[in-house]
Amino acid sequence: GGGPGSSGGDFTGGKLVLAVLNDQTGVYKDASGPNSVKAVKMAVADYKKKYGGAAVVDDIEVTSADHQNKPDVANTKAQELYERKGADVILDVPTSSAALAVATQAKNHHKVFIDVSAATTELTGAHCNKYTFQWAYDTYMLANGTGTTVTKDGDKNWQLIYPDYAFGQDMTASFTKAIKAAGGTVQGSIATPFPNDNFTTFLTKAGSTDPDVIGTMQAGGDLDNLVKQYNQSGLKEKGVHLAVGLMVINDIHALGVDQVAGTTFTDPWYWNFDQQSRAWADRFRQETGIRPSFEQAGNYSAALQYLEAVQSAKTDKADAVVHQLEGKKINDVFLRNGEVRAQDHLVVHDAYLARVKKPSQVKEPWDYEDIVTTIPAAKAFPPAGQFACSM
Amino acid sequence: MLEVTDLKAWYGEAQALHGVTVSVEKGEVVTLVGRNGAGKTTLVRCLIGLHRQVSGAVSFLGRDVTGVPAHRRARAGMGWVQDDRGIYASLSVEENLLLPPRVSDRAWTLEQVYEAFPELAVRRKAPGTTLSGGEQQMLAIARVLRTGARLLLMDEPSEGLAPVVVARIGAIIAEIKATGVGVLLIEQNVKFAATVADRHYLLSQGRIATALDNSEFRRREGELLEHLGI
Amino acid sequence: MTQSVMPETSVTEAHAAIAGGGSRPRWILLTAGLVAALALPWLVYPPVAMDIVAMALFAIALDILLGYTGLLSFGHAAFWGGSAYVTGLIATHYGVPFPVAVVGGAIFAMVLALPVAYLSVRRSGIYFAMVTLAFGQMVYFVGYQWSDLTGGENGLQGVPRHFFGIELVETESFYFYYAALPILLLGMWAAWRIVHSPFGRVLVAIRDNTPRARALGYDVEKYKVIAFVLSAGLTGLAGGVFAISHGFVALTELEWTTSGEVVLITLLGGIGTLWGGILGAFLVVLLADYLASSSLGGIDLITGTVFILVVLLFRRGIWGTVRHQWLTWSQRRTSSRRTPVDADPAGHG
Amino acid sequence: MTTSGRVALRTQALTKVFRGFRAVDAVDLEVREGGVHALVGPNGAGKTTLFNLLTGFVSPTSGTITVFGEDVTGKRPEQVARRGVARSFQITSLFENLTSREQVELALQGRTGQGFRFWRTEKLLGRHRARVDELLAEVGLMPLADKPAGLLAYGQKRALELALVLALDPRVMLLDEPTAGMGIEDVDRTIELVRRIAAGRTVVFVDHNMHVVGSLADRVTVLQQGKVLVEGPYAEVRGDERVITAYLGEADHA
Amino acid sequence: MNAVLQYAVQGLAAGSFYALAALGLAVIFGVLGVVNFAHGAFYMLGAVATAVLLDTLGLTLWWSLLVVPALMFVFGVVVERLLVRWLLRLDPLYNFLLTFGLTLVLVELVKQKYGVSGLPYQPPAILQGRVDLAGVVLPRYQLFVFLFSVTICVLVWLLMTRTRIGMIVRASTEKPELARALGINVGRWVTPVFGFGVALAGLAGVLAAPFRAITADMGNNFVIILFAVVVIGGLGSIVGAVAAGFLVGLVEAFGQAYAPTFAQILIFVLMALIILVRPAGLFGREEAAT
Ligand SMILES: Nc1ncnc2c1ncn2[C@@H]1O[C@H](COP(=O)(O)OP(=O)(O)OP(=O)(O)O)[C@@H](O)[C@H]1O
Ligand SMILES: Nc1ncnc2c1ncn2[C@@H]1O[C@H](COP(=O)(O)OP(=O)(O)OP(=O)(O)O)[C@@H](O)[C@H]1O
Ligand SMILES: [Mg+2]
Ligand SMILES: [Mg+2]
Repeated sequence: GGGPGSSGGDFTGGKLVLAVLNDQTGVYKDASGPNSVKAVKMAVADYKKKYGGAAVVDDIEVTSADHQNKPDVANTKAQELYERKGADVILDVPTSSAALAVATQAKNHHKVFIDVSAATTELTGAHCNKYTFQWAYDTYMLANGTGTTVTKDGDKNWQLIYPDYAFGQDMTASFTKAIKAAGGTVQGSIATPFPNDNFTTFLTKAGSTDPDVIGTMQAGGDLDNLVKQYNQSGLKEKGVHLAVGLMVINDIHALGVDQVAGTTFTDPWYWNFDQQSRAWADRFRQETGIRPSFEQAGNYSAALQYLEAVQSAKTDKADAVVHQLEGKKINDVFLRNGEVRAQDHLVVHDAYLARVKKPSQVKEPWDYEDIVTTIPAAKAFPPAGQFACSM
Repeated sequence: MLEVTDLKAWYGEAQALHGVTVSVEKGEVVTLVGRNGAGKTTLVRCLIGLHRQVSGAVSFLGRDVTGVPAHRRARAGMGWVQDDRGIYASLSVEENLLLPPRVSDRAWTLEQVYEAFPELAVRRKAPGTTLSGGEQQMLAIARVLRTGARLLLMDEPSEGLAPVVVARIGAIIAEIKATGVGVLLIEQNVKFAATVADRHYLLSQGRIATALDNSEFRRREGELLEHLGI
Repeated sequence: MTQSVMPETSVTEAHAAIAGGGSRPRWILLTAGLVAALALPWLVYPPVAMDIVAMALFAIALDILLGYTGLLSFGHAAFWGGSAYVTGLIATHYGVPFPVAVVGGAIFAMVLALPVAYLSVRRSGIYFAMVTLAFGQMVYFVGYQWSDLTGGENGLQGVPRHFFGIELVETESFYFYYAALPILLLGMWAAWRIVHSPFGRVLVAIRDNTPRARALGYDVEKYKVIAFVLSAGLTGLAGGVFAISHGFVALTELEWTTSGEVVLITLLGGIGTLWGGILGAFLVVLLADYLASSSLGGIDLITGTVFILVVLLFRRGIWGTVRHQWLTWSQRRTSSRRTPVDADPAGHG
Repeated sequence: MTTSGRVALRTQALTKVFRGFRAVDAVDLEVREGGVHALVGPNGAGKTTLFNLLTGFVSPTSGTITVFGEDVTGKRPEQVARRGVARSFQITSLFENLTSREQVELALQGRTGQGFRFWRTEKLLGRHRARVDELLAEVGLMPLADKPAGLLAYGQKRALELALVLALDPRVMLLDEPTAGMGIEDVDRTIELVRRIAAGRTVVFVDHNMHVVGSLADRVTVLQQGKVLVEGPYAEVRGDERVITAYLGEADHA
Repeated sequence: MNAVLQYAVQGLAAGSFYALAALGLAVIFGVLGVVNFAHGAFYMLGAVATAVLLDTLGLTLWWSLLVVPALMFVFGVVVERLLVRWLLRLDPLYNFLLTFGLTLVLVELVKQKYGVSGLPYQPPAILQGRVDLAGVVLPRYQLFVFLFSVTICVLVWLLMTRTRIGMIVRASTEKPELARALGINVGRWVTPVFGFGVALAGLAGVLAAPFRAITADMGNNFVIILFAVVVIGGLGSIVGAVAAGFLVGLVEAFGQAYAPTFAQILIFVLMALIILVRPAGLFGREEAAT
């Protein structure tokens, strides 16, 4: 069906198009990639099941594109998705540079963009705009959770090692703030090249001041390198702990639990947190064969809530949908105590301080995390206005 | 020991040899003379098995070797002295000499080589191509003697050599000829050819123009020179 | 001795490649090419069309070095990306019409190329490729570290497209295409001019036999440096337009994969053909675009396979193959008309 | 041959050591303007190396080289070439993909600085046409003018080498074995040619063919193991006992 | 002082990877004239194979040090037979481009098979921890890597310069036609040499498995540094490759220690300097003009 007037809605081309733009081949392929597309399809199915004949639109298309982690490709693809493929919303978009480029396109085209996998605070700060939302997490949240909790637990003296680019610098700034606020000290912060496969020198340097803990902002393969070299450096035996700024479940899987057992980090979502999450994770496994990452769950949530907003707005017109989303309080499988903050379009929700299990505690594949504390939504994210967003 | 029948060779569409028939007997030195571009080098490359666009038959020591790959022909006893010498830059002089496998017990020892070419003994550790042009020529000749080949195919071995050395090469050719080795010698230097060879083929535009024995060759030297020059 | 990268082509053909002249087929081709360039944004998505033409000029610029000077630069991303950043910065901070910014970027690329060229031309052949690769990487790291200026990982966002206040050009990619096309066509013409100039002749001579060129009194290094800088300038022109077209500049423009991609384009089109770059760019950009929206995945798998297949089976590239067929055909035609007397290759006349 | 009083080429204590091996050892050479000077000597005596030194292809370990009084020690090949010193190569060295005509054009252009004009059309080169034809005719290559050098026979390539050297209109010509690998007829023609072009120029050449040396040279330097063994007029040198034992041998006095 | 010594050891350990891999690169170049862009990918495959073998067959590091190079040798032989060999007669740039394409394919295949996040690896306990050497506390594994790679480098050098095999191999590369005419079956040697070079890259990969992230992309940057290494050392020089490998490791370590922002650029600056003063590299032969 579709077309203006039919089923009382107002949809361009008579249909609603959800586009997932992400990395289908590169470093983010495992954490988001093709399985995020499947998660979005699950959301569409759930929406249709829930509303049945009452749905304001029944022709819903899910399309996807690979940005290969190249921002220029993301840029062209976003344009094409909005202009040619009739996309009403673009979802996911890992890699900060790509996400920022897509945000600009969303602004220019007056179409919705819900970012799930990029962490930069610029999306809801300096580069925020009316059509862009940040759904899952940001660097502030990662740093703040871990920095505060670990310091309070007694590791007061920190050394920070961070990759010398925007993400790492953001993280380090946020960590430093959080640590100081919790009564700890940062003895030094060491910038490293990126990518880098040799951290031995940096670890030696960091260890030279006898800190309680070394905080690393490395991600992905670099994190993997650093952890291995940390384990061999003998720092562990000396009692210097390791805290990690950003770790996704795939990283733990890649390193092997034994390499990172006991490490604490902040997680926006964990599949085995409670019954609700687990039930959804079971469904997800039926679709894909593996357990979901927080990005994949985030995409499900973003797509589902977007559809809900469309249902209320009865149109795919971006301004109406945005209006529905702004200020909305949400509870779903991903967002607990969630709220789409109207001021900057950051979606705040509960976050979790996780600790990697010991190999002996692992009961099933992907059963890697103990959730130590829940950080309430209000504390987990930066207060509104922290990053100077004006829409 | 070498029978070549109706050999034709091409470079792409251009034919370089138009049915060449030659033979070399044991202990015989045969020269191939002809002006530049007549096809002498091409013929020799066909014989050693490096030029593949050919038709005709080559038999060596009574066996048909048409289609046999180059390294097997070499092992069967053909030795080649390349016209541009073919010295290895990445090997020292001595390594250049040690490189080829021995194919018969006629093979020269290193001592014999150094005795015949003291120039090489002095430079034995030097990288091959740092030798002078003429020294490289000596090395190329010495290298093939090291194998003990039964048939030598020498492409202008006297080119660029000092007259004394040319004379020495002549003596060496005479010496190995006496041990039953056959030599097919490409020569521009007609005087030299006349002093060492038993028979001569005159190659012209890819064809054998004349076959002469040495006495006739000497007699008609002037006429030949003229022919070669035309 | 020769560092020619066209060992497959016969001497006659290599010679035909450098012979200039204005025969009739060339004019027909030029007209056809121009029509195709004008029609392109009607046929493919305009931003993609822009990418095609920009990459085409990039490949042509590379071919000046690769095909005509015998130098494989594996670090041309430095000039492409370098110019993209400078163009972007000029456009952002000075609000000048974009062609001015693009020219600024191209000049920067040439300035940047000068020291790189000065050092790299001390080596030739495969060494040159490695040295340029390393320098390209160095520029990448600078772009990466200097994030105050370049935006580092995030890239340079929000590059404006000023064009004398003509709104259509500034917002619609379709009209922007026609505004930017002349710059790129001019670049291609310049490449053609360079190759078919006395200077181009010397380049070929240097490619074929460097010591001999020296003995004739040519300052080989100087020629190589100039060729390098000119090539970088044209590359910069293309990179600048690319930056404006996209409205932002990403660090990937400086990565070695970009250098590799343009080599692939040149190779696919045909090394030493100049125009082959256009065909190569057309195919590669469209293929990448197609793969990005298809659910096939594995762009690198396909790119890599194309690379391997072209190198193994299809070294002349598309344009080179067409030209080869053409030459073989026309040669056969002329030689059948000739008298057999001419056919003796060794004859001193 | 007219030799004026001026010294065209002079080396003083010129030495080249390759990893401890003295290829050229304290050579003092003096070539007068207008002279035809032959350099002979056993293989490996250092003749080509001396040429390489004189033309800047190899830089000397010690010693000096002057061309018409100007010190060119350590200058690069193109710089030496632009001072009027042209060389041919012992091993043929041409631009395989260019025609004979184009190569000669290129050589002629070398002196004009046109080479840097990347904005002009190559038709510019047409202005050398007359001179090109003249040079090609001189070496007998006119009929093959439009054939790429890669397709020429060896002898023809050698002739083209000479044409290239001539095109530079050099004051000093260094010819490394100009007749190597040539048939008798070609050798004689080349002798004629060199004699003709030598008029008003200074020529230094290397050749193992005593016939060539005898017909052309008015002075001969014999090198041995990098050192000058004898120097003098041809007739004098060929009679020298040391030269006979070291180089000529008893067999061949052609 | 202590710190300086530590950095030095760390630099030498990092250099060990470069030295081993660059050695393979140099051998392949020396013999086939091929600059193998896929060397980084082969290094990656070595590490991936090590992880996979531990995971599936339980092969420990010690076994992997033997088995993986053998497997990589076979793989190299296949690559040479199938691809590289057809281009050997041509300009080396073609093989450079071929191996570039091959890199893209290999990396992508590994990504598709094993994902992008990397593979876990558990090194043997004996190599864990630290040793005290005259007051300097050093990670055991780094010491092991250093000693192991020095040993291999010396053995390879002896093989190439002191044995008949080395001689034949060098001759076959330089003038294959002539070598055949001298009675050497050239085709028989080229393939194993390529395999050998690949095995060396694979060996570096094995050593990297306990020490570095095992991801499909781990060779991408590595190979670029390798190129800088061989330019510095002089391409085709075996000694040069090894020496420059360790040198670059040291420069990297001290750069990271004292000028972290410039650590990566430093290597390329070093390379630029070398090109300026010694274009042929530290141990390279000057290209003679004839
Ligand atoms: N690679 C090649 N491609 C095409 N033609 C060739 C090739 N090599 C040689 N020819 C041609 O084949 C013919 C014979 O050449 P070849 O080298 O056998 O002559 P040659 O008698 O050895 O001459 P020279 O005395 O100069 O060495 C010549 O006309 C030459 O032009
Ligand atoms: N690049 C180099 N490196 C090392 N040694 C060299 C180099 N070039 C030449 N030599 C050595 O210098 C000596 C002189 O060589 P050169 O080529 O000058 O001799 P030549 O007199 O021209 O001999 P020919 O008449 O045989 O050509 C030789 O012994 C040679 O080995
Ligand atoms: Mg010949
Ligand atoms: Mg010489």
